[in-house]
Amino acid sequence: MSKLIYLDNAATTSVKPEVFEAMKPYYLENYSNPSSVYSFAGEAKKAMEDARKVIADSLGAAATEIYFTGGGSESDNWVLKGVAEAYQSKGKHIITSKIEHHAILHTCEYLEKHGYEVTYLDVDENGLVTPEEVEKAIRPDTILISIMFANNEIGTIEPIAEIGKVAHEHGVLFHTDAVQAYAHVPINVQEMNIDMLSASGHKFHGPKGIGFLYMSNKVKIGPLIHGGSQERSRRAGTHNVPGIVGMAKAAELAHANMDQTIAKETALRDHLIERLEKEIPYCRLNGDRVKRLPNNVNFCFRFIEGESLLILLDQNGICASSGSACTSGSLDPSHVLLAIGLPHEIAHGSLRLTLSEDNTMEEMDFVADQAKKIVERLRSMSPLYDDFVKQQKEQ
Amino acid sequence: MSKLIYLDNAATTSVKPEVFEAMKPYYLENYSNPSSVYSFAGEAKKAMEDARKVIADSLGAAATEIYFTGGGSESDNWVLKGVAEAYQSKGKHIITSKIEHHAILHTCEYLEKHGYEVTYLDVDENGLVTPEEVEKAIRPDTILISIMFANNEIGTIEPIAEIGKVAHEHGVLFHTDAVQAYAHVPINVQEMNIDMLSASGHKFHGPKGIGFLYMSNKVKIGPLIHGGSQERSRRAGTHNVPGIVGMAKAAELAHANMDQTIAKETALRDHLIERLEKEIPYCRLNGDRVKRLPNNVNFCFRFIEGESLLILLDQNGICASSGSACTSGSLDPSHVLLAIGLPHEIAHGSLRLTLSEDNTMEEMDFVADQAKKIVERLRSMSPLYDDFVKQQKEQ
Amino acid sequence: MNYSEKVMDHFNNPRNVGEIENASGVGTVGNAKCGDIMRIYLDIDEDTKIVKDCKFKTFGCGAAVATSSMATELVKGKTIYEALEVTNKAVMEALDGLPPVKVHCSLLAEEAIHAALWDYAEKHHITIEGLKKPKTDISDED
Ligand SMILES: Cc1ncc(COP(=O)(O)O)c(C=O)c1O
Ligand SMILES: Cc1ncc(COP(=O)(O)O)c(C=O)c1O
Ligand code: FES
Ligand code: FES
Repeated sequence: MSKLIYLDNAATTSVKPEVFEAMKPYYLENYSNPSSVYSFAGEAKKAMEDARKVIADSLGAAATEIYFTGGGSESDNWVLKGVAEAYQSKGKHIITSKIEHHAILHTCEYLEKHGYEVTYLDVDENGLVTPEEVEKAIRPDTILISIMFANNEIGTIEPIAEIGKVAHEHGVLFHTDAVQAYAHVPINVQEMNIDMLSASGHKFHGPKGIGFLYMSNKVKIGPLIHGGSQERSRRAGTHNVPGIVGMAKAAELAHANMDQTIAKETALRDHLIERLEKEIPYCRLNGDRVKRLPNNVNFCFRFIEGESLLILLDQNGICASSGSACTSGSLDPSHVLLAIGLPHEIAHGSLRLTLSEDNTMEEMDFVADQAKKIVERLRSMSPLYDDFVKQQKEQ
Repeated sequence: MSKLIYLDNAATTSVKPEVFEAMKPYYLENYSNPSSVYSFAGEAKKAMEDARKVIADSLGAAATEIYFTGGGSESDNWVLKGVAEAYQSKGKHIITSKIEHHAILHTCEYLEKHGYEVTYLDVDENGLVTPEEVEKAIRPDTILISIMFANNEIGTIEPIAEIGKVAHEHGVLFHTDAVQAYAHVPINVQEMNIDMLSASGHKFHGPKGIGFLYMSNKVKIGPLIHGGSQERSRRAGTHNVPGIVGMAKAAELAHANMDQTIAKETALRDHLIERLEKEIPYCRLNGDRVKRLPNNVNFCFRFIEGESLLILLDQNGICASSGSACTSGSLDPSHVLLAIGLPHEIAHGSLRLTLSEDNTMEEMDFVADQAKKIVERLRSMSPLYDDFVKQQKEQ
Repeated sequence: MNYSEKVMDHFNNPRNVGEIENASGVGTVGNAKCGDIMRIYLDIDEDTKIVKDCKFKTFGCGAAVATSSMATELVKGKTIYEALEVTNKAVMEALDGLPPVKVHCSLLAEEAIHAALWDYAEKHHITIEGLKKPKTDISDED
């Protein structure tokens, strides 16, 4: 098998050819700065405002509620720091969950050093936050609830509309990090009671280095990046027009075909899950079986370690991950797997396979075959497996 | 004249075809996330580290001192807020100038609201900050001096090496916003005593939405964007690989041809300046005549207003600006022109023409011809000009 | 992956994987921080004190597997006193180096050998000069 099988779409996605074509003229021809006044800049400006409308429409929002940023991490940082600063006279308490992305968690830790208090909600064994737990955590000084739409490791989709409802009943702002969910599953900010939502272009076949923050007109926060008067003076910096146009094209394509994509991905996902569960003993599917991103498969295989598994998959042309890409430098086990209650040694053996509509059933079968062989091989080398087998015999 | 004459290269530049070609494979083929562990991601990672090296070399810095950001504004914000926070135990005083870009000035205002004190140095009539003034402003609690390398409106190049020397003699960190200077004029961070330097890709024929911060290894500041462990845990967010590769390609091209480009631009610039000065009465060249970016022309024409001038130039296919693009939404006269001592009514009539090596002498002549006609026409409509002519006659 | 060719070779074709029945000494060490565990079996000649055979089992990253493999190669044929000299540095050098975050993995190999030697010494009521009682968790070291 010489073709690459890319199963790390939660880390990043390929840029669709149509997206690339849409961006192209804004590099080479209409390269102007959309803030300029001459007519040449009008084309770039119009393309940018059309893009804003596309994204706003996809969420049921107004165009004036979409702010372009440099990516999901920037959007997350902006929300947390912006709300913390703007609403501190109301209070200094923030509610989030233990399984958020580090762009949320590390920003919360930063705020804790600056006198804010953060409640990190537990999740159940499938990674679900409950609206009841959220409600219990709300205090008079709570200024923000930030719960991710879908988890980037285990794919669990949170009960966002219900959490938003609870937030609003208590007059608290509600943000959701939808970096993994936007353009993958339907989202409506009105119906789901969302005040702010972060997204990142490269997670849905758009370009890297561009994202957006949806922010309801009722939210009043200052910029994270001060300077020029772009984005109605709330996010400075020359507009990344090709990036904006590309991201909107990707959003448009995703929303036009969302039903089919979800159906296709779900079929691929479920086939892969079924084969792995059936054919590899001592494994565990992580994340909720039903409330789950259509493209996420996440397993723990007992007695083996994640990196070795990844190297061997890689040698067979399979791109996969263990934990998330941005923490690959670290030795710590995934905070998400620990939060759903896995012990350390099991949390170390996780495998995340995140599909796209470009994958095929044959690929799923090849991956299942390979995973089976590799897990067997690694177990035959594992002292933990030895001990386990001996214990079993003794009983 | 149907061809566009683009003279707003200080607002943004066209992406060079070679730059676009360099980026292309990282959109369509090697789209991986460089933080991933499989070998497919190795290509993207290598491209990124090669890019870092190119940029480091161009400045006489080490590769570990280059941090990729989302642009010049982000770099500026990061430096100011990062140093303010990390060095507050030493003091809360910052020195900058009155003619900085808003990415610096508005961030300083933000810091002033948070208990920091900022000294905004005056400049002379050519926009020059003097090392002596900088030295006089240094106090025991001064933690940062931030002076731009070259001004984005009037093109004046500041005595950076000398200011850096003063900073270091007093043990104060020195940052320069080199967004307009980097890849346009030679810069060596060692020789020029620069601790931190901001740059933005799209100002030198690279892509928009990508920039970098050079930060000497001796500087220890926290991130502006918290999250994943990218950029050695100092700037979170999935790497914008195509942007990084494109920016480095643009930097490489610019540095390979810098002498010729400077010679060519200087010739174009001086020809245009000469014709405008000679043929249009009551005009004033803004900015230093010698210590000046090779691509900057900035004039005030008395008795006329900037916007009308721009519209008429635009109708003749000439893209120019008055003040900077990012303040085009505002009605205030340029803070830079006020700082060099121009009265309000003159500051309103400025014209900035910023060239690139792609411009020609014919274009300069065409622009001079048109500007002359347009200024005459607008003056014939101007009550101020009427009054002035009458006064002249009376004397 | 930033591994040298030698590391990849030992990872893909690990030498001496397995266990030794009735081994003269067995050592198991782990690093609680990264969760990895290594077990080394030694078959030692009673008279010559030469390591006749050495096998391992490892639950760990690519570097852990490769260092286990290399360590067993280095120890084989040496006396128990010479085996003490097989440090993590020696293992790393033999593998043409490891990425900085992976240096601790090679410590696991050194410690596992020491643990197996200690086990042998205890069983045979001898002392091996220079051998300290090994830790079962080496994570406090890095
Ligand atoms: C001197 C200077 N600093 C900072 C910036 C901000 O750069 P960017 O718009 O790429 O964020 C600009 C240009 O807009 C500039 O000219
Ligand atoms: C849930 C979630 N939030 C935030 C981010 C950060 O997005 P980016 O890396 O594009 O800044 C990611 C992806 O890395 C993510 O999966
Ligand atoms: S009259 Fe138009 S801006 Fe003042
Ligand atoms: S990461 Fe722990 S042994 Fe390699």
